[in-house]
Parts: sequence; structure tokens; C-alpha cells
Amino acid sequence: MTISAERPTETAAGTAAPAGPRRVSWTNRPGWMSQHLGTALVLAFLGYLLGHWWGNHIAGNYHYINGASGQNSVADFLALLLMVVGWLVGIGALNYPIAKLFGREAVEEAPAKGMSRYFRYTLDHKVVGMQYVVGTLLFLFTGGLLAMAIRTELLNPTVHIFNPGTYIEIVSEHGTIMMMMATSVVVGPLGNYLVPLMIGSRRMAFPRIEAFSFWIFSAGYMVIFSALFYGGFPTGWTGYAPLQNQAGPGMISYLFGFAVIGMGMIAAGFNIAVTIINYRAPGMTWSRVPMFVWSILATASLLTLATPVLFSAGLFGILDHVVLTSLYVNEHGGSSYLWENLFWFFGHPEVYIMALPGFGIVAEIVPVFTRKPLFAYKVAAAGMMGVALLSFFVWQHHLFQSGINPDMRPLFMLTTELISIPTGFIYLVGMGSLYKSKMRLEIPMLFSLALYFNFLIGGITGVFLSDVPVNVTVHGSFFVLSHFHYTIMGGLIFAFMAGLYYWLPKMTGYMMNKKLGLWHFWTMFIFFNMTFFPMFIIGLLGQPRRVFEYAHGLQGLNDFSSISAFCLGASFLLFFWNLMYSMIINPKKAPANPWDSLGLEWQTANPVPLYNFERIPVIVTEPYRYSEPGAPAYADFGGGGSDGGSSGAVGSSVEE
Amino acid sequence: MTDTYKDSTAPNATPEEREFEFRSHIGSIWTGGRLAIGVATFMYASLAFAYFYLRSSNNSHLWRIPGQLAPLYYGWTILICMLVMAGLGMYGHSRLRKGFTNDFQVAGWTGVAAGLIALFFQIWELVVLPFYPGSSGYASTFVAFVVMNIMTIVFATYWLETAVARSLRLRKELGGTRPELSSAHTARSFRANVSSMSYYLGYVGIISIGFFLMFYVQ
Amino acid sequence: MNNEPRHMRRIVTAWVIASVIGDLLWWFLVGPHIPPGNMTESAHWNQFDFNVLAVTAIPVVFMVWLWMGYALVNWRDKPGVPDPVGGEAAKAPYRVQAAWISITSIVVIAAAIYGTVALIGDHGSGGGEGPNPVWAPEGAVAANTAAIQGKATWSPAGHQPLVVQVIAQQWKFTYRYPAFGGMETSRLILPVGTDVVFDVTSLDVIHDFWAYQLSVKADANPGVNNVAFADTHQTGQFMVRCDELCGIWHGAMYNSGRILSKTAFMAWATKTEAQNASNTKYLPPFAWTYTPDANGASGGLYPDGNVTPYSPYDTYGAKQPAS
Amino acid sequence: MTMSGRLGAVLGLFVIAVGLIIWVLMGLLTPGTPEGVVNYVGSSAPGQPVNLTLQTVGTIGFGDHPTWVSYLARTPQGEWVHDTTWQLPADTLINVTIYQYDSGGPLRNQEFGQVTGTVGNYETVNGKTIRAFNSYSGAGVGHTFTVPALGINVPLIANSASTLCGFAPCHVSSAHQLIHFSFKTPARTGEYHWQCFIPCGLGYLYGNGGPMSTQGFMGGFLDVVSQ
Repeated sequence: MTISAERPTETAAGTAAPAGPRRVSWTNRPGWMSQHLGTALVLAFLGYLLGHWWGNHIAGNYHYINGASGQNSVADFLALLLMVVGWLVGIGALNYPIAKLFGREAVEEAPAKGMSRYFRYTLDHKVVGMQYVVGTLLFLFTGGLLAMAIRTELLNPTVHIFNPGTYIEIVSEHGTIMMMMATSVVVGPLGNYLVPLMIGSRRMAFPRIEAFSFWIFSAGYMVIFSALFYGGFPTGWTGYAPLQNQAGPGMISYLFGFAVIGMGMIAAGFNIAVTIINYRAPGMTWSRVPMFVWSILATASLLTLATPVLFSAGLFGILDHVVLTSLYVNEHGGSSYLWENLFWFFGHPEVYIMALPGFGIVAEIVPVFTRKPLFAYKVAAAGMMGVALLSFFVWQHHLFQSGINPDMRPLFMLTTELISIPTGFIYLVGMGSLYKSKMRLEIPMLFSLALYFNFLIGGITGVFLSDVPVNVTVHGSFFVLSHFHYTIMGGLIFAFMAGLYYWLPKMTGYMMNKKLGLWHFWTMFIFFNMTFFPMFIIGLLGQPRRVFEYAHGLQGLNDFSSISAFCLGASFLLFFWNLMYSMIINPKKAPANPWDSLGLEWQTANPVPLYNFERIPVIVTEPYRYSEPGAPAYADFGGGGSDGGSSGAVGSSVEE
Repeated sequence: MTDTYKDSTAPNATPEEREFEFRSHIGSIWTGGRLAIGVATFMYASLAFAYFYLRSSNNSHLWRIPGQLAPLYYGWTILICMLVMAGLGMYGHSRLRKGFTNDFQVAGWTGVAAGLIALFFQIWELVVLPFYPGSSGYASTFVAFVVMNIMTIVFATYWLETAVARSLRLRKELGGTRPELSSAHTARSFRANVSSMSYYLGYVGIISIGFFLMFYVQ
Repeated sequence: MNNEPRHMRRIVTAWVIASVIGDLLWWFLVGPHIPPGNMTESAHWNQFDFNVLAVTAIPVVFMVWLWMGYALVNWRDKPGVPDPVGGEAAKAPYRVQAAWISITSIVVIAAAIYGTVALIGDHGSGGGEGPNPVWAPEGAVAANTAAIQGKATWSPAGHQPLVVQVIAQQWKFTYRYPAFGGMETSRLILPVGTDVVFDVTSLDVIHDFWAYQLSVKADANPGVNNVAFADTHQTGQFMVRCDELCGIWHGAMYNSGRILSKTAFMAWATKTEAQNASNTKYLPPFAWTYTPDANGASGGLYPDGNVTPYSPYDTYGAKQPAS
Repeated sequence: MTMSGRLGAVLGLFVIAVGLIIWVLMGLLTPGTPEGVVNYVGSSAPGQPVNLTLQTVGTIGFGDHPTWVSYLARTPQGEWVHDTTWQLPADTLINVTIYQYDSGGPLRNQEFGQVTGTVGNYETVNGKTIRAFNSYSGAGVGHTFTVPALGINVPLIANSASTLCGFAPCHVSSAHQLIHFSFKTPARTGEYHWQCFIPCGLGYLYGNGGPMSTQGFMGGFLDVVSQ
């Protein structure tokens, strides 16, 4: 492997680098002789083989590791570990960290031209954003296909399409893939692409960490997918121990997959949080930050701080499998409660990782299409941060019936219900913005309104769930399942769609087709509700989650739900068709600012130049000053001066 | 750990813009260093949680088999090496601020050596453990701690090493100007990086004492 | 020039009417049919609790829906519609924000307080309360302690709590009746008008004992006693399901139970005790771990005992290197 | 490229991608687990008892998991197959014969030492009638044949021989316990889950992983159909 870094060419005065021929790094070099997706795949495959061989070599004789079960966890784990390492080496993620050992610094160079930069370790946040679009959609469609399989099995209470082991495998993979996808579905594509544009920055704070976050995210996809090769894992996405300890090698894919995805989440959140804090354009005080950026900041802090707990929990699980520690096994001094606590301590903030970006998107979109300023800006920001903060104090509400600290239940019931106060802020903001507005029902607005509709149901049922007496009946049933599909799919995925319809014209330069978009919206909205609303009733009538057999009396409702689910799947095909049609088959060039937005991201040229802004804008006023005659423009692109532009960055006060 | 500063290569950036972006960059190093401490804190907190949770639940009376203790000499060696690394990193930083690059470099290299020794003993300790990993809750958490500590040592040593290596190369790049005095952006960025690093090393020192007390003191 | 319709008055009127109708419909038509029904005290109160939350939620839902519907109809961008107000005039009125925040806070905190009262007043509402339940019916804890010590009794006369141990294993529930010689059965039969104490435990992974119509739900954890209570009110059949994913046959882990009159229960129990006597004598006393357990002879994953001094060969059973 | 060209390219790639995904998913979702159904319906005249012959073996010796314990079934044609879903006629007497080749130990839950749900609530082991078996005696219990929904539970007494057959199908000349019992299938058709309740998945926590958690080894369905 060759080191991509090179000696910087600056002069002592730190002025602009002199022009001259430069070596191009391996990640940017044109042609096959370079580091790209292909080398990553090859090295990942070789790493996998090497790891397997190595594991069998060192542990093949250990009776307790592979004696009676015939499975060598060491080999299974090392194979996956070296697969990921090979993937990172192949794509070039390790070039720079290795170069640093020699005191070198990389020069930031323009990414490769053309399509090939999308298949490389590219440092441009816009390219990373587009990579994430494809990556998350891949996750989404894989998980969606598995959902179709689940609904097919549930068509009949006792006649089975899949055998129960396969069914559990499908359920578990669906849950895990969707959860992994949902942690990044907005932060990855839209967060990475738009945050620098919306805060008036030319770059991310740590572009390599950003690129790393995507490539490790895609490695996570391979790892979690590899569970299928091993017969899957039987635990659902929550991976409860000690069932986890009992499971076969597919479980290692789950644990390691979550650890890998966790690294990606930490990296993505870390970079974005630091960027938002430090790289806001001059004049962009905290009261002038766009609401989407607020939500991404709240999400990024949760990603950075909550995910390490998941990483540790996954590490413990891997150790339990690979070296036979007993952290989760009661009989050997461990505790199954330990996993439940660690997992949900991460898991609940994660739920808000999946809700907050959705709130941000709609708060960003609603003012544009109502032609009104956002109602109660500060309340909205406080709501986002309040949700983020409170989310660390509610995790035990997943464990109300578990027997863990039962006397603490009133406290967690209180904290859980308190979280609906900041969530209510989001509704105040949304509903207030509709008042006497001039609503334009474009596709993004429709999806935003659908979020308010769906999330209301999801949120209210959340209050039911948080109430311990009611929780006795609904815990672990289809009621819960419906509740979180209403919040995550009805909230986040609808918001993601709103965001795609809204921002794709900026990201790709082409408009999404409105007619197809309308079809997509209405089918998705109607069939989403038809799929998941009956599940509240199914759950109340006593159907637990993740079962392949259920009461004969519930077949009607289940069939209704299943058939609606197939239609919902079809509506995603419509979306996919619209995407292909509008972006590739019959692209229609988008106007520079198709929605008449005042947002900073629409003020820069289209396609966005490599460094985003010709001049760093100076923010002169609050965002969202729609319908205000004589309001100053949000940003001043003229001067580019930085004087007086304290953006709240720690700036020069920092000790160097 | 941070990208040391490069000027924005936006072709037509004005000096003011460069200065602005540079300040943002310095701020990022500051914020990033603190956030990295936050990440590590949550990781170690989950380990500490596991430790105290298993200890208090004492399932099957197997929190700890009487007399079970990790090799104490290894523990002391690792602790002292880590403290030496942390101390030298922080000392080097303070010397650098006073203008003594050579002191920083000597302290840094020594610190790296201490880190590598700690790493060696931390890995080798697994081979001489007097208990098997699943024998008790303590044994299990100890193995988890070792793995986590290996990651920390690797990361801290890496950061220290890259900083020292950078200081050597920087002197060449700056044409002999000493990095502790230069007002060049790269030099100022380097100093901000060392500052964040020294905070992080201080944090590692505290963590290593805390976990030493948890795991090696009965 | 004030021909602008009075939006707020319209919306509020419609909302009040809709909410009152919705709440009344719910309370009288839907509410009585909400699970889990009336088979036990907890079931009754949990149903009541659900309905209290529902009539609180209905006005909230209607408020948002009506507001959105009204906005969709009236505040659309049509030709000739004046621009909405911007600037200072569009600033969110402070009193609206304050009112919203106060009202949501009051509702939410009231819900939490009400939930707490319901939980404590109803002895844990049928949920799992861990090994040392803090909210228990009178005499239940004493009865449970007696049962654990092997001194359980029960007779149809009086109001003696009945202790039942629920043993979850992959993939079946079995039930032990300490008061009847410690017999173990596959079916859960209970007497009516009795405080039942469930000692829920698992022999392997985490299961969840969900007696649906009884409104009892408690996780079955290996080596842990998770206690839940039910005060039976009606005779009839109920369903027991496993509610925590426990592996491949999780979906098939269910059966039905029955609440009988006290005398019928006594007759059943006496008969079954006699029938099972030949097997009951082999069962261990009331316990949370049966042997062989996770370490056990056939299924163990971990090495038996503690291997000292440490040797990877001894521990993991690898072939000794040729010396 | 022209618009129709792009259309064709997208559609073509789409079809290929979908085909690939479905092929991969379907291929991966069911590896190594026997999916077959052994049909006993019609093996005897309607209303007449049906014979179901099974064997349990400690290590199956072939396939993806040669070290795993397993049930095998003999088809009406007399061939031993590695399938655990058996199609039986409804409301019919089933005469079960089990050749138990595996060793055993004490039951984790002695409840499963009691014979229930069979005709007469007993089984015969090598001709001896058993109603409840003390699993702490002798070599213990090797496996059980249990159908929770039908209340059937039959402990299969362990084989105490020192050498065990380790490659299925075992020949009757290997040491074994011969177990007979009968039960009646329910009138209501459907798939009834049966499984072994001895944690016999060696090398897995609690002994319930591996073969216990994979259909085709120690659990399956009685697929009861109308005749």
C-alpha cells in the first residue's frame, strides 16, 4: 500500500500554496491503478479468508470454542474483523492515519473527476452525502424486502411459508438493518450534504472522519448481511442476552455489525457536531441557525455520546462469544440485565436519533411552503435540545416488566412522559406556522404534513406505553411495534422523503416528477396507515411481537395489514421509479431555487461548486423571514470579511 | 487525531476568509479533543457500569472467586507506563508553550516508548492471567477492561507519536523556523493539536488510575 | 375592514364539539371492550387506565387534526390570497407559547401522577415487580415467603393468597403449585376470588409470562424471581403467551389457562396432585435454578468448575502440545 | 444516450438487481435446514392407525453440522430421511416407534419425565410400561418427544451402552432403546409444533442452541391434514 500523503508546499508565511504539478493520491488517481470500491471489495474478501484461516489456526483445537458445536467463534469473528480492515485499507481510509505516523500531512486535493469519485474515499462532503443517499436506500430496500417476507408469513396463523428459524432470522435482520439504516438515514445523506451549505461553510471540520463514517457504514452493511450466510440470529434487533450467548455465529455478525455501525455513527456525529459548532458563517449566531441544523446538532451529540455505550455492549457480547467471558451469563457471575441496561441506555437516545432529524426537516420545509416565518423559533430549538437531553434518562421504560428496579418505575414513567413536553414544542411550531399561512401543497409539504399526522399517533400511543399499568397489556405486543413504526417510518422516513423531494433538485440539479410524486405520496400515506393502524388493534387483542403463529381470530386484521403492506411496498417501487425516471431517464433541469426558499443552501450556485461558496457569506438576520416586505436577505455574499463575525466559534480564545 | 491545518484551497479565498476558516479550524481541534474525551468517557462509563452492576448483583455468588486477582505486577507496570506517558505528554506540552521544542520531542518520544511498553504488558497480561475469562464476573469485566485499555493505549500513543513526528517534520517544512515560535498556520494548528492531546492524555491518566483501583486493588 | 372570518372561534367550537362527542363515544361504546377486560382487579383497572388516557388523548388528536384540516382548506395558496403576515407581526405571541407549554406540562405531569397512583394502588398493576415486590396485596408477601420455605397452604375457605411458580423454559411454560405438594403442570388453573402470587422465573433465556386476560406480564429471567400479582374476579378461559423473543419456537410458546370456582379448583388440584404424585416426588424443592443448568453436564458452554492454575490447554480442552 | 436507451438501461439493471437480490436472499435464508415434509397420509387406509417410525441419534454424521444431534424419520417407503415435519391424517391413531440411540442424563425439569397425552398415558420401553421416569436413575433421559399444544410428552429413556452409534441412520444392530407409544391426532387440522425438551445442543449455552434451535434436528411440526 502506498501512502497518499505528501509534503505540503506551503511557505512559512502560510499563504496560498504555489501552483505547480502535484502528485495525486491513490484515492484520487484516475484509472484502475488506484484505491476505489473495487480494491476495497477485493481486500475485504481476502481479509475475510485470512481471518478465517487465522482463527482456525489459533483456536481450531480449543474444545470449548468449537468442540461440540462444530463452530469456531474465533474464526468467525476474525474473518469479519479482517474483512472490515481489508475494506478500509482497500478504499484508502488508512492512508492518512499511517502517513501521520511519519509526521506527514495530507494536502486537500480536488476529488477525481466524473462518476468515479463516488466510488472512492472522497473528502468532499457533497460526494459523501450522495454516497450516503445510495447507501441508506440500499439498506432501506433490503430491510423493506424482508418486511414483505414477514407480512407474507403472517398471512395465515398456522400455515407457514418459512420455517420458524428462517422467520426469526428474517424478523431479526429486518429490525437490525432498518435500525442501522434509520440512525443514518437523514444525518448521513442530508446532514452531510446540507449542513455545510446551510451554515455557510466551505468544508466539514474533519472530512476524513466524514468519509470514514460512510465507508465504515457500508462495511457495517456487509457485516450485518453476512449474518444470512451463517443462518442469521434469533434475537431480533434488541439482541437480548442470554439468548444472544446461545445463538450461533450469525450473532457475531449482529454484535460486530452494531459495533462497526456504531463507529460510523460516532464518526459522523463527531464531525458534524464539531462542524456546526465551529464552522458557522460569520454572523450566524445560535439564534440564526436554521432549524434543520439545530436538529442535526442535537442528533449528532446523541450519536457521539450514546453510541459508545452500544459499542461497549457489542464488545462485551463479542467477548462472550469469542473468548467465553460471561458478562451476560447469570450462572457465571454475569447478568442478562447488564445487556438490557446497556442496550437501552444507548437504545433510547437512538430512538431520538431517529426522530429529531425528521422534526428538523419539517421545521425547515414548513416555512418555505407556508410562506411564513417559523412559529416560535426558540421553542423549536429548545424542543430539539430538550428531547436530546431527556432521552438519556428514560431507558428503563423499555424494562418496566423486566423486574429491574421495579420501584423506579414511577420515576421513569415521569421522565418518559416529560419528554412529550419538548416533543409538543415541535407541534406548537408546526401548527403555529400553518396559522393564516399561504400553503403551497408541493410534495415536500405533503410529506411534512403527513409527518405531523403520523407522528401524532405514534407520539400519543407512546404516552400509553409509558404508563406502567397500560404497559402491562401493550408491552412487547404489536401495539409497540405499530407505535415505533408510526414514529420512525411515519415520522423519519416520511421526513426523509420530504427532504429528498425538497433537496434533490439542489443535490442533483434535477427536479423530481410531481405527478409521480403525488402518486407516491398518496399511496405511501394511505397504505402506511392501513398497514400499521390495524396493528394497534392486533396488539391490543393480544398478539406478541415476532411470532409466527397467532390466534385464528386475528387472521382478518393481519391479512388486511399484510395486503396493505404489499401495497406500501409497491409505493416504494413508485418512489424508486420516480427517482430513476426523474434523475436518469428523463431528467428535467431544476430551477436554481425551485421552492423560493430563503435558505442559504439555495443561494449558492447550482451545481454547487467544490468549495460551496464563492465568498463566505455573512449572516445578517434571522432565517425564515418570509412574506416580510423589506426584510434584508438572510446572508450577505458581498464582502466575505470576517471581522465582527463571531459565530460563537471558540476561535482565537483557544490556547494554541 | 485531528486533521492538522491546511489552508482552504478554495482558489480565490481572501485573506480574511483564510483567517476566519483558520479560526474555525483551531476551534474544531479544541472542540474535537473535548468531544473525544466525551466519547471515551461514555465508553469507560459503560465498563464501570458493568463492573459495579455485576459486583452488586453478584449472580450465582460469582462476582469474584475469593483470592481472584489480576497479576498485580503487570497492573503496576501498565499503570506507571501510562502515567509516564500522560505526564510526559503534558509536560512536553508545557515545555513547548515555553518554547522548548527539544524538550517536547524528548518527552514525547519517551512517552511513546512508555506507551508501547504499557501496550506490550497489557497484551501479554492476557497470556498470564491466573483465571479463565468466564470464571467470574470480575474475570469477565477484567478481560473487557483489558481490551478497552488496549484500544486506549493504542489511541493515546498514536496521538502522541503523530504529534512528535509532526513537530520534527514541521521544522523542516518551515525552513528551520521552530514550530513553537512560528506564526505560520501549520505551526499554530500543530500547537492547538498538541494542546488538545495533552488534555486527552491527562484524561487517560485519570482513567488509568481509576480503573487500576477498581481492578487491581481488592 | 373586518370580514376576515373568526378562525379561532370556529376551530375551537368545532374542536370542543368533536372532542366531547369523541370522548363520549369512546367512553361508552369502545371503552368497555378495551382489553384486557375484567377478569382480574388489575385487568379492570388497566382497562380503566387505558380509557382515561384515551379520553385525554382524543381531544389532543382532534385538535391537531382539526387545525391541520382547517388550515388545508382555508389557508391555501390560491390566486388572490393575500400574503401571510411576515416580520414583527408574525412573531409567535408569547402568551400562546406560554399557554401551550403550561398546558402540555400540566397534562403530562397529571398523567404521570395518575399512572403512579394507579400503579401503586393496584399492587403493581400485574406487572413484574422483581424478587422483593414493594406494592403487594395484603398477606401476599408473607404467603410467598412461606411458599419459598416450603410451607405453602391453600384452602377454598378464607382469603388465602395462592402462590404459583411460573417456570419458563425453551419453549414452554410449566406451573408449580407449592400448596399442593409442589406439583407441576402444563396448564395454569386458578381459583376465582383469590389473590394469586406468580413467581416467574426461567430455566434458560429471557421469556415473558403474559397472561393476557389476567393483565399479568412479567419477564422470566434466569435465576431471578420476578413476582407479579393478580386478584381473580371472573371464571373463564385465558391465554398465556411468551412475550419476549426467546428463540426459534417463541411463536409457538403459548397455551391457555382457566379460572375455576374455588371448589372446582380445589377438586382439580387435589386430583392432579394425586395423579402426578409419582412424578412430583422427583422434582426439586421450590427453586430458581434447576440442575443441570447452564454449566450442566450436557448443554454446558463454559468449562466446568474453575480451572487453576490457568492453562489454555486445560481450560479450553485443546490437545496438549507434544512435549 | 437517448431517453429510451436510458429507460432500457435502468429497467434492465433493475430487473437484474431485483433478480439477484431475491435469489441471494432466498438462497441464504434456508441453508442446510431440511425443508422436506414426510407424508404419512395414505400410508394406511382411512381411519386405520398410521405407523410413525423415528430414531434419535447423538451425532448425525453428515451434512453441514455433522456433530449435531438429530431426529430422523422413516418414510412409509422404509427410507430414513432427515426431516422433522411429518404430515399426518387428522383424528387418527398414530402408532409411534422410536429407536433411541443416544445417551442422556438427568432432566433439567423433571416435569418432562412424566408420560402424558399418549393413549393410556404410558409408553413402553423395550416392552416395559413406563408412566413416569426418574431421570436421576440409570442413564437418565436422552430426549423427549413433546407436542405442547396436544399435551403429549414422552421421555425417551437414555441408551446406556458405552459405544454409541454416531452416524445416521443407525442400524438396528447398534445399541438402542426401543420405545413404543400411540397418540391420537386432533380433529382440527393445522401445524402443531413438536420438539425435544432435553437441552441436548452440546456446546451451546443452556444446551438449547444449535440443533435445538434449528428446524430439522430436534424440533418440527406435525402437519395434521384431513384425510
